[in-house]
Amino acid sequence: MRELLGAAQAGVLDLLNGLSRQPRTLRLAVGPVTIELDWSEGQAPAAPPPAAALPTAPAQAGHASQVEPAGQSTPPEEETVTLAAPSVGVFYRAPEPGAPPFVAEGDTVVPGQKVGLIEAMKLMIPVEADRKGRIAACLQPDGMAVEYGQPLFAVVPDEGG
Amino acid sequence: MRELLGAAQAGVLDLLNGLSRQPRTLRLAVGPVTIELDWSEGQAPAAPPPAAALPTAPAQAGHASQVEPAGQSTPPEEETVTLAAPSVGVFYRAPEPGAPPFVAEGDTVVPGQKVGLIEAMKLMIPVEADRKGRIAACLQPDGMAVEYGQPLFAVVPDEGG
Amino acid sequence: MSGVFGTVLIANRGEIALRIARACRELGVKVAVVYSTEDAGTEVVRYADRAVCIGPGAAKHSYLNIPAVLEAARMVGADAVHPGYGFLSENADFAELCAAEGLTFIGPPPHVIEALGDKSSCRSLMAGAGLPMLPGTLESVETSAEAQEAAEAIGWPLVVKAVAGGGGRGIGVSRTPDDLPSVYRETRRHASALFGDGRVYLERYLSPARHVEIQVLADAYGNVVHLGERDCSVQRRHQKLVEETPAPALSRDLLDDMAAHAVQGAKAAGYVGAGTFEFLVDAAGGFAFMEVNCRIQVEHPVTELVTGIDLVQEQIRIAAGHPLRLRQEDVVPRGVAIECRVNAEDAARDFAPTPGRLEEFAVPAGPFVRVDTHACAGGSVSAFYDSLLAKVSVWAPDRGAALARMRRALGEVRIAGPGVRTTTAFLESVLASPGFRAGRYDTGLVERLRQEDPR
Amino acid sequence: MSGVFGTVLIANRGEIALRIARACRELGVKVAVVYSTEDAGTEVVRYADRAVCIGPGAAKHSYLNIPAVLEAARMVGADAVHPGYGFLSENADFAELCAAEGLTFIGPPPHVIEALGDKSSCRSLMAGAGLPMLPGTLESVETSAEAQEAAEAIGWPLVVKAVAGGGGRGIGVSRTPDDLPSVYRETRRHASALFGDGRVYLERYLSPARHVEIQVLADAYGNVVHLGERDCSVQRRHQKLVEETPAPALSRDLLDDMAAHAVQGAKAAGYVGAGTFEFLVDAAGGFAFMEVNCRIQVEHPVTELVTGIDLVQEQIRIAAGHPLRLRQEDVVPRGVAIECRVNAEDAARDFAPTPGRLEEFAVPAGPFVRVDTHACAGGSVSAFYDSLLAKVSVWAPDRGAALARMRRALGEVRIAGPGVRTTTAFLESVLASPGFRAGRYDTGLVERLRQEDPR
Repeated sequence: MRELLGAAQAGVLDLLNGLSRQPRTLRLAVGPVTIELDWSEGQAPAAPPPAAALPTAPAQAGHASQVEPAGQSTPPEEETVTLAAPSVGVFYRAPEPGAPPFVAEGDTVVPGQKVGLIEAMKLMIPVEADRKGRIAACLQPDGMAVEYGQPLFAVVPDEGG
Repeated sequence: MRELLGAAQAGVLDLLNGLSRQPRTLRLAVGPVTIELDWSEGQAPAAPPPAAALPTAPAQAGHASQVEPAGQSTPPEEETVTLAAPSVGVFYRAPEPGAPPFVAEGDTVVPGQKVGLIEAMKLMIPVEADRKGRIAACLQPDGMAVEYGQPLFAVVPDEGG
Repeated sequence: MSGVFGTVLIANRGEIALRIARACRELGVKVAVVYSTEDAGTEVVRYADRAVCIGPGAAKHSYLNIPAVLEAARMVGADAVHPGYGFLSENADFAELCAAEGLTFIGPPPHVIEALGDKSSCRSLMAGAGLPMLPGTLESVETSAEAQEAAEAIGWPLVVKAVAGGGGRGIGVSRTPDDLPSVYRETRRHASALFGDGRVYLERYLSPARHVEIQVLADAYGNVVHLGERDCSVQRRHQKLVEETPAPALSRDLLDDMAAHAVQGAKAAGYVGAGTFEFLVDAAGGFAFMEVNCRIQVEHPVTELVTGIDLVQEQIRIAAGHPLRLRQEDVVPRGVAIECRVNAEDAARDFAPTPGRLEEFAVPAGPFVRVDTHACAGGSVSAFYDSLLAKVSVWAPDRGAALARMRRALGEVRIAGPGVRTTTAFLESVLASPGFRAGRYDTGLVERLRQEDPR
Repeated sequence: MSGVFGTVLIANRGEIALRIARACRELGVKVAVVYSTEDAGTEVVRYADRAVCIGPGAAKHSYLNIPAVLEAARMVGADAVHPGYGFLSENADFAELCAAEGLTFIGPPPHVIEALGDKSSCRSLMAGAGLPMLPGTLESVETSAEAQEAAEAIGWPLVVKAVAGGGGRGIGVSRTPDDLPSVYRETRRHASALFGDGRVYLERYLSPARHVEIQVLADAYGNVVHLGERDCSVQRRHQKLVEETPAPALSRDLLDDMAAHAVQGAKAAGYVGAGTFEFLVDAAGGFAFMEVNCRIQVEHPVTELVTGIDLVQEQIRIAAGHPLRLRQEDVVPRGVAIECRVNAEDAARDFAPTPGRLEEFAVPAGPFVRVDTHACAGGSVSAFYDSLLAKVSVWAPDRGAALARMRRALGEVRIAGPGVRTTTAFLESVLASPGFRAGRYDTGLVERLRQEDPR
């Protein structure tokens, strides 16, 4: 009996830990198990905000992270994803000093297109676009030391891409 | 029974310790285990109970703690408060062995009325009612070793008290 | 571990209760603790085999409530009571009542506590045992006129001290003949209020001085060893903040001499258990006896770190009637140990206590660092009790390495909560001060630092 | 601390990264660490002065990614790299590339790592230095027929070992002539897969035996001291679970002899830094050289606890070109130290790793207990890396007290999370076993315990 009670308590705490939002009421019986949770809040819940995970930096390299979900009070902005550094090293925007950059803001890119270089221990590692889209911003200056996963470009994905 | 009660008390404490936000009401039955927590605020699920700090067991001695707020699905039960041990020691219900108890279940009591004794190191410490009401239950048997703050009686307060 | 107790009741709280519980566990002794409603959620209550709630937050009604503590001991079937420090630890009546109940009090016999707790009888006893004393009155001084007369013989500055005092409380300083009457009256009044005993005595005031104490262990058969010294000169209003061993910048001869006197004093008093003999050392290297603490000290970890001896376990063994296992030659201090007391206090507001909930609580760890604490994230600092949060102790082969280690350790302290401040930054400023770094400091150090950096 | 480095880059993770960071702090050296995206939230990343993300969770792309580590070192302006254990710690190429980049590799010179890492050249070198060897082939065995021939000279049982192996990996046991061909083929295949080098050699198999290792420190000027031994016989499939010093139930003569041989071996190899010479001891008290570990060991805390010497600080000083401050007579081990490895593994499911989120994470504390951990409540055990959660180490004046203390300490471990299991209970059963308690155990202990109590 005592053990059951302990299990029930632990159950309640586990449940609550597992919930992202605390309920208004929680009921847990045990003899053939009932669990009841209620989050209702008197009035009708507001329209839920669009589900959008916020980025944790450094983002997973090579994977785009959504960084700017549309604001609610400001006029809708373009949604961009970031292209992250595939290696720690020095970031170059151009193939050699003085040469024009691989890409400029406003350029459209296609998957696999070289958009920059990372030099790590004399190795030149290409930075490649991972989707079709348009370069909205270059986030690091030429010659900047970057870490793995650090955002390099903001890209507006092409819906069709 | 004492163990069960202890377990239930400990259960309440553990639960409360484990909760990040204190609920408005907590109900914990034990025989096949029910736990109910309610964090709802403001509006009335039922007639709101009089503002009373939630018990942390052992309760503040001499202060009544509300232990059983009205259930929601069961028919309304009598609301009781507990009268807690004013000292660690041995609890006696009667002034001497063989004598009738100070109070029995169903008796009405008035503030300051002696309802039991605690013997601590040969000192006899009176247990006194702290409000007008009716003894709903005696929660400890005669001769039981109790800790400070341990519930001794459940009392139905007299609304006028 | 044959022959120690079945169950020890710990009549204390906080870090020392947990410290004692750990010693009991290692000895295979069952652990019972008493606690107040305020402490219901603390670590030691969970740690113990049995925990008994004995009263509300106010110590008077719980940790100082003798009948309640004894009743709890009876309830759990304890064989012995460990009083820790503070609370009932130097209460001769309590020790006596324990004996009457068939409980072993883990500490010196009641008559020893009584003789050493009364500063007047203690000074007589120790002077008789040949310990060097500061000029002062052996007996208490009963009138202002008597005080004036005695003061002229002693000379200024001098200190007026409560006969029943100790641990830095009940002390007044007279700097000139003019202020003596008021200091005398004030101290009597305080002593009355604090200890229920208004008697005071006069003594030469040595300040700044070094505060150095000798740890002794004595068994019930007259064997006494010392475990070296602790320098506790870093004090604020007679409250210790930092302690270290060995005492830096004092000669080994002086310290050996002091230790020998402590052993002599313990033997003369019939001391049993762990005890501390406090001395003052003047700038010229002279030293004088101050008082005896009849209990485990807050700062005992530094001695444990250099000697490897578990003082609390030794206390328990001695109380169980075991003869000392240690001879003096077995006590071989090694290296340097420092303890810093991290208190929940605001150094900027004259070290006012800052009780509150602890939202973050991370203490140092890693090589050669020991932390004694009862606190945890989600717990709280109670306004009912002292503000000690954690004792951070380090060991190293030499003092330079120990200082570096302590700086590293204090840098790992992360304690935060609404309203909660800690002394960590202040301790760091002590460690960084040239006086402390050089080992040339005295009881005036903290005041000098506060004047330089009033925050 | 003049003359050590400005910034040390720690090319590791977990508890050892934090351990090294603490040593750097105490030496006044700036701390930089590399980390993978998986470790972004770990303690050492917060602790360091600089932290550089060098790749994703898979070690191959982060902690084993040499260009990324070197680039990070350049980025933070590191003077030296501490490789910890595992990962790049015994990679001669990495050590060489560090040198080429003007970085000091904190470890032995590349050619020493190479000579000792190749078991074949190592055995030749050590045999030449007079270390007792098990009968076996000095050179690698290139064909099954060659293996058969060598095996007949050595006798059964014997062990087939990868020349490039170490740390208990790349080992096969042949018990009869019949199974040799398959064991030989299997081990070659494994060696190829694990180390990219299929060469193997044969050696007499001594099992059960005691696994005892000698810690040495050597400077760049040919000075070598040893810091005593560690008994690491409590192993499961060649993975250590419990380590202690001194080695119980072995004679001081034997251990001194072993230590003298280790020093001899280190001198012969031109060893520099902290290193470990592993030996096997048979039931008759004979011992034989096994291998050298060219890095700090996981179990180094037990040596630190009895000697008071901070091995990681000594590594750093030696790498900075300081001559050893210690002479052999300065190394005076005192007392007994034991380490238990609390791993996130399920003993009931053949010690399968149990990665997951840590909802509760409380480790022991108090007198004479040291815990090395990087984990914390709210953190998690990554499936990418090893399952070590915490090293719980204790010190006591004697082995009985150390065992009692370790039992007490393990009793304070509270680790919980969905799916997470720990080896704590298994470690407790090892401590409680009569063989371990008596100090009479060998590498067969764990298997015997598991057969008694298969859970």
